Amino acid sequence: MQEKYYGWGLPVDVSVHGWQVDQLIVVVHVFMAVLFIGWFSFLIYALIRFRQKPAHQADARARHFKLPTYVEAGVALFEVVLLCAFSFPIFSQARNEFPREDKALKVRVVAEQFAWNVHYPGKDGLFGRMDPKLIKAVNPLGLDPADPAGRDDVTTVNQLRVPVHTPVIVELASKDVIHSFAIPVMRVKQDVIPGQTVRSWFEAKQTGNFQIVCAQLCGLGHYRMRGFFTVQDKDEFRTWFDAETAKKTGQKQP
Amino acid sequence: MSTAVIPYISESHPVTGVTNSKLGTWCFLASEVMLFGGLFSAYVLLRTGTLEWPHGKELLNVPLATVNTLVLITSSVTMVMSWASLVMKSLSRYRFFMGLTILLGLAFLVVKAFEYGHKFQHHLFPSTGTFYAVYFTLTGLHGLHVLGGILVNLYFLVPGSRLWRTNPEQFTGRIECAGLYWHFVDLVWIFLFPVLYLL
Amino acid sequence: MNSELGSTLKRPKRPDKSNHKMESLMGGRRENEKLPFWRRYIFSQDHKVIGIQYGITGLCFLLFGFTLMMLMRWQLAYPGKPLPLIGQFFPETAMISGIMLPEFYNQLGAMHGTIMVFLGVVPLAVGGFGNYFLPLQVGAPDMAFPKLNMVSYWFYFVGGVVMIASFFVPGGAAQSGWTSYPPLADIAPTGQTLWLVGMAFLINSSLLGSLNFIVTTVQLRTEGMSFFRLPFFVWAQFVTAFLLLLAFPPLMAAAVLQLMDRLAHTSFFMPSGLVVAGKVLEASGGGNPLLWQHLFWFLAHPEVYVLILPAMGIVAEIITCNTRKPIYGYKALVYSALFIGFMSFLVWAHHMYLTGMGTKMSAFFQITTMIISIPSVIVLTTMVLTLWGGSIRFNTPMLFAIAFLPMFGIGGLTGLPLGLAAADIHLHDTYYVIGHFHYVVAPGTIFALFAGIYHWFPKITGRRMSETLGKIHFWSSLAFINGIFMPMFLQGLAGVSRRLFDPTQYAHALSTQPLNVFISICAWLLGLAQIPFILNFFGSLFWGRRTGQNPWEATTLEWAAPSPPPHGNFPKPVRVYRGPYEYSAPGRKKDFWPQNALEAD
Amino acid sequence: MSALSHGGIRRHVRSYIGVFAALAVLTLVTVAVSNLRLAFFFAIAAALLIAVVKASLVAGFFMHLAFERVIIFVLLFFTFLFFLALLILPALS
Repeated sequence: MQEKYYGWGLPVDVSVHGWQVDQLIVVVHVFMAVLFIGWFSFLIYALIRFRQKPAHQADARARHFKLPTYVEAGVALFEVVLLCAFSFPIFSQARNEFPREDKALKVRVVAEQFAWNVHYPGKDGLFGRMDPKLIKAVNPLGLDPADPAGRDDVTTVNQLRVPVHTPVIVELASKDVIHSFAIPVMRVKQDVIPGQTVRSWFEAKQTGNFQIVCAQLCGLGHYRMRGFFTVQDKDEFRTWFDAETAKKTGQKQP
Repeated sequence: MSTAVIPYISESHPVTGVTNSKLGTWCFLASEVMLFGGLFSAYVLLRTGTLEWPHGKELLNVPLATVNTLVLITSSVTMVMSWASLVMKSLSRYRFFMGLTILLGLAFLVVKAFEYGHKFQHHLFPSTGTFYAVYFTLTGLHGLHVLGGILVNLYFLVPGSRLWRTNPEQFTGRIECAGLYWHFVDLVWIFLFPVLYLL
Repeated sequence: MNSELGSTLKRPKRPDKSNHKMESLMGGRRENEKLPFWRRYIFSQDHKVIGIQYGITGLCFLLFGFTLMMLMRWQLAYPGKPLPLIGQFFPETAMISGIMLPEFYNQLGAMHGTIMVFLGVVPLAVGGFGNYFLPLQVGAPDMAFPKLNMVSYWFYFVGGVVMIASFFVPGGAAQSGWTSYPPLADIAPTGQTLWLVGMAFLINSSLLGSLNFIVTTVQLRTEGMSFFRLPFFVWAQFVTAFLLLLAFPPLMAAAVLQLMDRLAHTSFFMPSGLVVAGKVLEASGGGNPLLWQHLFWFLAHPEVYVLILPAMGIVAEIITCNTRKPIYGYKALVYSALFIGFMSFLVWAHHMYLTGMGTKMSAFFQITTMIISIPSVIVLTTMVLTLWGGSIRFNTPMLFAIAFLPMFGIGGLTGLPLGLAAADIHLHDTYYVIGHFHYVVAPGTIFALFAGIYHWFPKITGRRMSETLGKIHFWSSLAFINGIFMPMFLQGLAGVSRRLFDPTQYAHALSTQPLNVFISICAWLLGLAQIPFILNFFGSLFWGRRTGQNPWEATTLEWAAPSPPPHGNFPKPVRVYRGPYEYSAPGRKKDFWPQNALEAD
Repeated sequence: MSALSHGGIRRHVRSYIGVFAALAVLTLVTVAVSNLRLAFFFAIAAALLIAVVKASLVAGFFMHLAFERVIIFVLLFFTFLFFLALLILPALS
């Protein structure tokens, strides 16, 4: 089941907006291939034709070539196209154009040395207050029990479940060092700097089990900081979420 | 020490118009500008990053620092006077002004030491807050540069001046370069003083 | 070692016009022989001896950095399996009965980067070739400040010793990557402090060195050597010296700040409220980790141009010499190098697109990154057009120089997707980045340095290196080096992130594991391929064929001095009459016209 | 510079005393300005302006930049440009 997702090139694209990043990567690589093959074949031809032959002397009169200056201008022009037509719009979409709050699922992910703490706001849609001093093994996020908003919050470790075809807004924070929240199949990557919270967003278009990667060296356990990213149908997700809320609120009423 | 004969040590290059040591000193000062540029960039980033940044006036002794600034400016003047007296071919006046420069530099360091001691007594260390960390690091590194300048000047005061008898031109050039460095150190303090103490 | 003064010194006939006096030049040389051994070879002030010291130490560190990489490749190819043969010799803190520990892998990774960049390639390219050949090609008797030059080598040497010593302190060497991002670097064990102290020495060594290069190039050019008659190698070293002079000090400032963080418990880079391993960190907080990234990359991007510019200089020399034809577009090449030097200060934040930077700032840095790709294209194109109409000799230095062109081409082109922020989202910190910069540095700069060694070995020692061993070394290194770095692009596209101790933990990395095994085998074979070079290098010192003053029939000034040049370089002061690359000038018997040859001969 | 005529150096020495007085006065001025409790932006602008004036006095007369050759200015121009880039760009992002 894993094989068809991953191979030696780009992994499967599960994100609704992932095709834009893939398209840019493909366009750039075609541009690079055309440039390299043209330029490399010219090099080989020049090497073969002007190799040292008896009774042949190099001629110092430098023939002025028109073509290279055109090629260089063409390269510069195409780079402008790459910037304005592809990179600026895609990057600003990823960084600025967040989906509407009411239509999206809000999640908070707090990275720590070698695990992802996932924190759902629960029915009331409000995240409970967090306090570093309250952090204990059993309460990795340091949720304040006194805060009513936090009572119905669902927290999991390394398990990010999202419904399909629903935009998800992820609020990222780190407890200790710099991590990087990355989901290769969703074409999402965002450095998580301690001391700041940063938001990222994505929308899945296909169900399945995928993985969250830590893309920034964060210590000796960096390689095993793997999170599971599960995309489920809407109703399947709701039943899971209700069960978790019941488990959480159930504990509250004695 | 045998070195192949290197031209333009004491007479300036016909085209560029500067001697080797002057161009070398200005390159070194350019790298020092970038060093303090890095530190000032750290100050700007840290200050714009936090909301509450204490005003220097409340935490630091401004009158004492003002006196210190005047001390350093005076040492700059005596430094350039020591060079001018060499141009006027009088070694004794050079020694007088160079000695004065060294004393003023030491005075500056003594005032700094007093300031640091005063802070340490009140348990204000670099680790107490970002403002103090920036204050101690910037003024500390500047202080080390002042100390380095004093050591170079001390060398030129006594052992270095033997060169005056054999090659006065080269010795004057060396004092000019030591002067360039000293004025640069004063220039850094001219920016450090308002940034840390007054804003 | 080998600078005995065979040539008899005739007293020059014409009276000395230039202002340095002949007698003291002769006196300088006789005086140099009377120096004790340690003053003539250890604490020498002769730019040639210092160049050789830099070169040999740089090559040793390159080999040491290479072995670190070969250890890493074992762990990446066969994670968790004990290292055969030498595995049991490692201490418990590194390997438990041959099985590598993650912290030791991180140490290898961080020190491989640091040693190869700061202790291997830059000292070899700038300290070795620059120190030896810049004064010769400029026609100067020595560097402008010989004592400063000596101090710069010994600062570098101390920095190197401190870096090696950091392996043996408790907790091991620096292990937060060669970039040492805080807060991870702030809470790392004591090896990180030694890394910072070592870096401080290396920074000051490069600073003193670059000062010398600038003053020598500007002030000590011989008569007739105008700026636009300088060989392109001198231009490349000149621009590199400016990059070193102005870009290194901010990293010195950052190292001071991180040392304060680690030793005086300030928190320049430590934000408030950090919780490490369950305990709240008692640092005062208020710091910003991005401050280090800005200061570090402000240096590190000019640093990568410091790595490539001398290589371009060496390749330009060798290509023109072996095509027997003037360089195509000398002025365009020089202006491109100057423009690269200028722009390299304004592109650094393209390493930081994903740190939460706004779209306006990332747009600015994307534009400057695209702009800086243009001069590199111009440099490559002019060098290829130099081949047109030439009479190309395929000796070993020329093979390495020609191979530099396509390899640096791949390195440069693969920088494009990384420079575009949108594509960088997927490719940031993956093996695509590793492939990109290694293509620029390994088959790029290091091949150019090999070319430089083969090309100038006759000038340094008076003997030639063997062509057959050279060609074996070339073709095997070219094959294996591409075997290592080409598959990395596939891994990068698959999203495999860098610095992973055990890639098989991730599904998308597991699918590329066969590539890892192939890469590792190529890496070890590349290690074997260096043996012919090492034998050739040391063997030719004693058994290489003796050569005269100008075996390659080149035109630049270093070939006007005897091989090896004596102290003070030129027996008679040289005067320059023409540009650096007057090959195959029409109507002349010989197909090369040295810069210092009089009009007649 | 060191080949100045005797008269020339006399003029220089007089200018040094003048510059010294100006620097002392400006130091007192900048302290006085800081006590005026100006709005934050004006306080910074005033302090930096005075500091720049003092710096150019020191650089111009004591370091003889006013009489220096063009090569030093080329070096300082690029250094100042990169100094500004390093000072401003990190804070903007």
